[in-house]
Amino acid sequence: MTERLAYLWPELSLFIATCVVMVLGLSPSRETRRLCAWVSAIGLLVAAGLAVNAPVDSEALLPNLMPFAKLLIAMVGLVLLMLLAGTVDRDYEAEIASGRTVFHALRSNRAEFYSFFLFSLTGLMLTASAESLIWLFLALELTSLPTYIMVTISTRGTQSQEAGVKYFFLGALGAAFFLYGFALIYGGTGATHFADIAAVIAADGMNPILTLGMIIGLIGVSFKIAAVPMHFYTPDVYQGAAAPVSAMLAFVPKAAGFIAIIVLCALMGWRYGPGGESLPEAVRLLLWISAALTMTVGNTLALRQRSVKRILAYSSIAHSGYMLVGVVAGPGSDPARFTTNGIAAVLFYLLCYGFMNVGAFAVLAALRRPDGTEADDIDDIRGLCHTQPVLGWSMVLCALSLLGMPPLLGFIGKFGLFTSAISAGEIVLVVILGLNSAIAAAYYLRLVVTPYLERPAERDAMAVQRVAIPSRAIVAVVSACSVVVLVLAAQFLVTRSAIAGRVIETKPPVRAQTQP
Amino acid sequence: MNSVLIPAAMLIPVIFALAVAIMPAEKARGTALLGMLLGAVPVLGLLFLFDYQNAAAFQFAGSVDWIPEFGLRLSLGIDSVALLLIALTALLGPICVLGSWTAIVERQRLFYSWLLILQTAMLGVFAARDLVVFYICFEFTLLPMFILIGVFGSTNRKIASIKFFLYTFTGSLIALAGLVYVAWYAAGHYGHWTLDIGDLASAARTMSPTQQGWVLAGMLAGFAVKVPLFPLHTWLPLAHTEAPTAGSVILAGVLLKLGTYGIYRFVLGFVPMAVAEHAPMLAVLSIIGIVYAGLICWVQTDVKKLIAYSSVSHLGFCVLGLVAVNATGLSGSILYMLNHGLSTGALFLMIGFMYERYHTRDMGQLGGLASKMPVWSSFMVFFVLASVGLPGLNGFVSEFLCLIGAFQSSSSLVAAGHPGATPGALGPWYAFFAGTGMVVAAMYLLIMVGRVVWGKLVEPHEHHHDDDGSHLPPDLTAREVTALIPLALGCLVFGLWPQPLLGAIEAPVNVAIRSFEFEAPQPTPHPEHAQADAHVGEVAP
Amino acid sequence: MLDTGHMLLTLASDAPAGAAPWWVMLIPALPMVGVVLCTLFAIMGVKSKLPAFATVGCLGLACVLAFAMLLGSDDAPGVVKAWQWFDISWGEGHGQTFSAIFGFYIDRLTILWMLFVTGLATLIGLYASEYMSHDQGQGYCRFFMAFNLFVFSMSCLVMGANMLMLYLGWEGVGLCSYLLIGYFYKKPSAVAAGKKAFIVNRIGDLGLALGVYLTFVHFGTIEYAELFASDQLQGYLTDAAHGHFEHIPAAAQMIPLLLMVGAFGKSAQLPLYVWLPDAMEGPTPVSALIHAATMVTAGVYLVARAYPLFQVSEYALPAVAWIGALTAFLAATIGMAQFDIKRIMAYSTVSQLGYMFAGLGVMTSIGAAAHVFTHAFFKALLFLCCGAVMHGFAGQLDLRKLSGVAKMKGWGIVGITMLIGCLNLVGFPVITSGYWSKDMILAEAFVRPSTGLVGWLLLITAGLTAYYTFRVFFRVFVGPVEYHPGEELHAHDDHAAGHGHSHDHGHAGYDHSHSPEPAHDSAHDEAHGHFHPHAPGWAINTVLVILAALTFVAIPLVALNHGGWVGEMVHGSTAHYEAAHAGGGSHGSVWLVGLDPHQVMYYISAVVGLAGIAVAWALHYRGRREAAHAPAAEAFKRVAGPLQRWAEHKWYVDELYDFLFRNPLWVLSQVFRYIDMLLVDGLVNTAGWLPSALGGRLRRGQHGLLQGYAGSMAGGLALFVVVVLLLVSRSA
Amino acid sequence: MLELAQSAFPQPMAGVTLAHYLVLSGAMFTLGLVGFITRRNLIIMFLCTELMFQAAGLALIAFSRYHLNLDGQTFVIFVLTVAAAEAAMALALVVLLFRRRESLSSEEWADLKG
Repeated sequence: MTERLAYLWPELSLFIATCVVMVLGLSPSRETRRLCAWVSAIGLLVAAGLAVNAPVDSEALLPNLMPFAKLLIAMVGLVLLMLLAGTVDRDYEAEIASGRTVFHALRSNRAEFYSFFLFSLTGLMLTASAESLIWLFLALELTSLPTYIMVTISTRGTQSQEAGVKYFFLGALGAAFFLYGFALIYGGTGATHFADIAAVIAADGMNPILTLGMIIGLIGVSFKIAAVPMHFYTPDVYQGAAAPVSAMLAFVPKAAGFIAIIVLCALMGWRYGPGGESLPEAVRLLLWISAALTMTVGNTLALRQRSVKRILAYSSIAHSGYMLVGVVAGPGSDPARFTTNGIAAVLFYLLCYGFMNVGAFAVLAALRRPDGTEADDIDDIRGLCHTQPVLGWSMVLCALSLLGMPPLLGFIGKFGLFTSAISAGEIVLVVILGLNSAIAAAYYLRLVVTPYLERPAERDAMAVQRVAIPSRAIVAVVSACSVVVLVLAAQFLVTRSAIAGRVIETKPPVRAQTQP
Repeated sequence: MNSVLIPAAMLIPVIFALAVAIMPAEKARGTALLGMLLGAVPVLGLLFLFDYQNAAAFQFAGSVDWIPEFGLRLSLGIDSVALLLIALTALLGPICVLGSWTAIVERQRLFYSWLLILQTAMLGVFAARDLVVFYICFEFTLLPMFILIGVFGSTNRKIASIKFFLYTFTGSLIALAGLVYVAWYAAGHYGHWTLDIGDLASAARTMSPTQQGWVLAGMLAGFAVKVPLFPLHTWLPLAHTEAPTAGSVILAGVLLKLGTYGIYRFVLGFVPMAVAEHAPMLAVLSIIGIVYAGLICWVQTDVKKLIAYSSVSHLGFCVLGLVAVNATGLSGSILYMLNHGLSTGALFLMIGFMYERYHTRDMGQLGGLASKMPVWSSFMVFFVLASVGLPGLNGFVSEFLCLIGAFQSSSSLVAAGHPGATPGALGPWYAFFAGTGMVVAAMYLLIMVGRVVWGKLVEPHEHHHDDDGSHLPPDLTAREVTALIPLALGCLVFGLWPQPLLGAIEAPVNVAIRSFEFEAPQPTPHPEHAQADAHVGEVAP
Repeated sequence: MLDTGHMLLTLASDAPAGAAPWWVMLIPALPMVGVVLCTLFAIMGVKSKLPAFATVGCLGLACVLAFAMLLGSDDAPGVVKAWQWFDISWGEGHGQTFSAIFGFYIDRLTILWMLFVTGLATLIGLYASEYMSHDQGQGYCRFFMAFNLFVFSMSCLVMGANMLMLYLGWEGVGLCSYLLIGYFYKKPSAVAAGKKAFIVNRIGDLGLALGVYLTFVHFGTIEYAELFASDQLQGYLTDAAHGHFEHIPAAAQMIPLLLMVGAFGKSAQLPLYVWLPDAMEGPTPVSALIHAATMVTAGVYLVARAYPLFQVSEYALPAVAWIGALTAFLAATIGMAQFDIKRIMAYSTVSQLGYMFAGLGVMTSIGAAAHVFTHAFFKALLFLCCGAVMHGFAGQLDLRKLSGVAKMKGWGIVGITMLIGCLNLVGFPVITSGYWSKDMILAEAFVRPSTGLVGWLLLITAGLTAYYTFRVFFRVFVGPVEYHPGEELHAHDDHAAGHGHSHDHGHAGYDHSHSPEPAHDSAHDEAHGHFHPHAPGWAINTVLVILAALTFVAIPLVALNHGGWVGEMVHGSTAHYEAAHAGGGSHGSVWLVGLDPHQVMYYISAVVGLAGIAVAWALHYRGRREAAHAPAAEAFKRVAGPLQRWAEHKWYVDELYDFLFRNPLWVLSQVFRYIDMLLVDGLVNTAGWLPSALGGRLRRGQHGLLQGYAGSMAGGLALFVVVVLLLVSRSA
Repeated sequence: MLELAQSAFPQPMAGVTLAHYLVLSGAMFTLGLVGFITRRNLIIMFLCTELMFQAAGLALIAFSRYHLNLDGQTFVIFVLTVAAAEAAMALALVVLLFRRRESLSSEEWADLKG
């Protein structure tokens, strides 16, 4: 069993960093406390390094998922870390520095904030490593629970607390759903280990309890990816939380959710239906309807928003819908090939989405109104390309990429979804995806037009300023550059995704026909 | 060595766009003009070095792997059809800069840099040998045009630009689905993914008629919007009326041709059986467009809107020639793309010059400009006549060929032993009904000329030359005339001597029509794709 | 048509076309040089008569070349190619190449036409140099540029080596017609007339274009040289000669019907004649050259050129005959009731064109060509005379307001030449060329039994023609001297200003009547000076005299030996249908009042013509003198009553067309416009609005209440489970 | 649910069948859900989620017994742990919220919407 530990070195490294950060944060020395962020970064870097060298788990359903997912998580985690820096305790530390107050360990939140972030990433990585239902459940909860706290303490305003309470309670409800689903899956198969479950399903096929469990479990996990019908919390929470936390929420739980969904689907395998290449009909229908509705609901709701964070929240819902298309499509007949492998397309899209979405939130995070509140209204970014060219252009590029404007990264991602879904014969879904991209263009264009083409408001008291945290602007720029630069490296990323998205088909054990 | 010409033609505008963006605003237009002219130099090289004996082959080809996983290569190369359209694009570029010289006063850097980027994107569409490279450029043209309309347009610019963007974007996303379907099919055919247009075409032709029909529908959703084919045309008048002059020129001159080029290259090239089957429907739509839009022109009061609707009408001829799928029709259509670019582009330029002076396009407020602007009026009449399709000018050549193409294209005439007929599903009646468009075109364009150019001088009430700030003389300046002369020469020369063009495109046209020489539509699909058939069958009514 | 079996139907152009000398290309090239020169003059701002002289020089040279062509011609047609215009090939076989050269096909018909086209153009150019002199400067350049362009286009039309060249010229002359009719572009009526001409012609052009398409599709070529020599066509002709029309494919029989539509448009025949009278808004030289002598005969040329094609159709030629005759009659009736002398001439042109078509229709292409030839001279002469009057009297054209012009000083030549022109138009026996050419048509019309009524119609028309022609002459040129200058100053404004005259007083009652009647205010007169009708100068007079002389020169050319020289010219061309039988005139079965029509018609038409003149004399010369204020017209009104009023309003044909075509189409356009705005665009906008509306509706779900969200989630879960299970169980 | 369970597992357990457990579990889950939706007090709402968790736990144990393996029971242990962690967080959150608004009604927190 200990050799299994080798797969968990990245998680362990993060965990160790977490513990260190938590302790460091209690130090009365300002310099020591400052190390929190650096230690977190080192932890992530180490995790990334370990993830690259992680062995391939040949027994898992997705044997090559772990290295890819963990590396991705660590890289995006680093970016998020830079973004999260300075979110909490900024004023408190400033007061301490100016001598107006003294440090009190109970009063300080910073260390908790970083360590919760690392916890959450640990949970996310563990999701990718999960090999049983119990593990999956725990990993998902580990991913989510810290984020509830992070949302709540991310700002000192009541909005964050409202977001926190909604997120927590609805999250608990969602967890109850998928837990019950998991229980039924266990009931249907008599196993919690994925390999066992897959073997049972491969041998005996689906049964009603199992189907029901899968449906409830998938819908429950949909909470993490904010898919219909579990999407309601998303805009409120994203708007209430501080922009860096929103950025994290749009990536971390979503990644966890998608990995969980992919794993759950992989348990059944894409070998049903007339072509023998789709999920069991009930599950396929569920995901199909969910994908179509999620895209549509997200995009249409985003149309009439003024709050940029809400727009991005709804866009986050819509993007989940796009990615679900890849899940419906499945790994295809030749999983090694990116073009037909929907799972690979989802993983790649997750990567694209991570960068472009973080970039958009980073622009908001790097701005503040003169009264200290966050920039959120669409008017706040009016003419941003003229007042803050770097941030403005980052916003424009990220919005264009989210829009799917060729040749930016978002387009490549969407193209992968197109090819895989068409390969799987899901042409109607592709058309819905296309139409939804067009609807989405309407509001993404606002995010392009407002900063770039419109004149900045007259220099008045409401003009936004850049916050004094350079790392946030750097994140914005890095993300914006990555949506351009990664296009050139697309071949590398695409082949990695294809490898990671390889799903092993479980062969039913050879045995005599004992069924009555 | 020669393969650097196309990348050079595409890169020079981009480089200059960046230069324009960082230069002082007052130098923007000069730099942009220089960029356009320098960008035209490699195109001249293409024109001279092109091997016209071998015009159907893709020349100056070069490619770099980009995403081999998709079979995606940055692959460029042109046959003579693409060459001519590239030449048109390169010609219109500097003219647009000249035409905007004084019209664009504010935010010049923004304007000219996007104009240059647009140039690159358009060249890319025609030069692409890879499906996705084509699509990227095809889609990317939307953004510059969106900005040109949305920032530099007139009063309703926002609605117009958004409508333009969303309408065409929606269509092309559905087209992408169709194109990807073809790519997937071809992957099954070859055993590996390829996005090379030539490979895709030969694979796609083995699809079953049902598959071809659906692919046709998908691709048309993108290309027919762009053309625009009735009833998908309503974005165009709005976009044209609101766009700045250069935007209109490019829009009419090149962007609409992306649609017809797409139909030529992809619809005809990929799904000939479906085209053969649905040609009557497409032809009827084009004819409705010709007559319907023509009649609408008649009752317009806004000159620019009138010309915009006339584009809808004219492009109907172009599509009609395409679906005639014979040598005359295709040649006519390809020439139509060029000729419409020259003459309608010029008309928009003319109207722009007028608008700059009078700040109105309402025929009720303008009239008899011949007595005040004789040079302008002469050019206007000239280009209107080119647009009407007067023999001896370019419009005639293409219109005539499209019509005779439609006339010939009748299998029943072939069966009746008429030597000049070609296999096809159209026939004399199509030519007749489309031909009424010639009459209608004469009607609305001459009425427009009659009101704007001839008659008693009428100027807008608030028009005072002293305080309009533009400091333009009443009649055209040397700069404006310089912009018009190449277009006028093109109209005249290609009207009297189209044979060089016809000769140049003969080979690709013959290759294109050869793909229509199938026996009967084969009902049995490719064995590997029985499953695909099943999927398509599901959605089929 | 049944007795045509014995006719020998072969073509002179059976032999493969040879090569024409290269210099015939100069004939169209020279006017093009003129175009370029005039454009340059316009750019340079030349304000002298230089454009006119350049034009006359170019055209004169072209005319000389046309004569050279005549002298150098032999029987075989020749082709000369300037460059390849179209060449699209999709196979090796016959008909699998659509090819058209930019080149010229020279046979005798071409030469005949080119002779009078270039000749008249030169003369009228000379005339115009004076006539248009008030407008020297840009307008002058513009005029001569279009004038040259017209001659170029006409040359292409006539000399073109294929139907596409014909089409090029066809629309080219239409363009020039448009530009020249609308020459006075500040005058709304002129602009409208130009527009009308172009648009109506376009309808005809559509027919022509379709005819060209069908020709290509059916015969596989549109080059005359190949077409007329093709075995296919020869075979049809043989069938047609034996009356076996059922052996000829319907497509081949359709071709002439389509070409005919084009011809009717250009040559102002029913139902497309309506543009020609309006076209008189143009300067008179234009009316003379384009709308009387040359362009409007293009339709006749087309039919003559494509005569073999017309013969293979059972119905084409009879249709041509009927349309021609009806047009001739209708236009003559309208012409009788008009007051504007130029318009009368215009209707007369329409009427005479009807004769020509009737002539073609009854298979006397020689007669038709001869009539084209003579008509070109005398009608140009008539128009130029009218123009001289108009020029001299400030645009006055109302025959009620002019009288005794011939008696005025300096107007003698105009009077005499006018008389010659009128006599020609009437067909005054023996001494006029019009008599001879018209006779051929009339006689042949009676020869064709199947078109017998056509002959009677034409005969009646001949009488009407005589009446209205001399109505003009007796009214305007003889009788007491009296005139009211015109109010239309377009032709005169610069000139008037130059002489210190000003007619621009803005009140319509301004009256320069110099009649004995004390009908005007002398103080008024003193204040504004006297109006001096200015007599034509040397250029105009010279041209008039030459043209008058030419009408006499034409007599032997058309009269001798059944068609004379013109007959020979036609004989050696594609239009030589009559070659086999015209000489004999031996259609034994056909008789008119017991005599051979060819013989008796000389007398009948003379009598009819003279009778018409007599009526005109009685009503408009004698009758006018007896009662000063047109009691004759009153008398006529009593007799004719509403008929006359209807005729004066041109039988309300324009109104009818407006009612039948233009107005419904306009309403339709408006309907389309609103459909486009509301329905088509409305659907698009709805599609765009839909997501937004959906989003608005869905926003109600985002009410911010925790319980609500939880309820929705739970409900959604339940719904999903139920829906999915239902769908699965249904499909299972 | 009963029929569903029996159809899947025709073999009855002694006396009390799996179906009974499942019905109970389902009822508990539904009760929790209904309570969550209908009650306004945040603490009660949280307790309702606990009820739902325990319903799942009950099902797990029943299945565990049915399948005669211990996986389900192991799962329950972890579920309890997570539930405890959630409870800690919930209480902390509730305290924080109460300090802000002096109320535990969930309806107090509806500023973010649209």
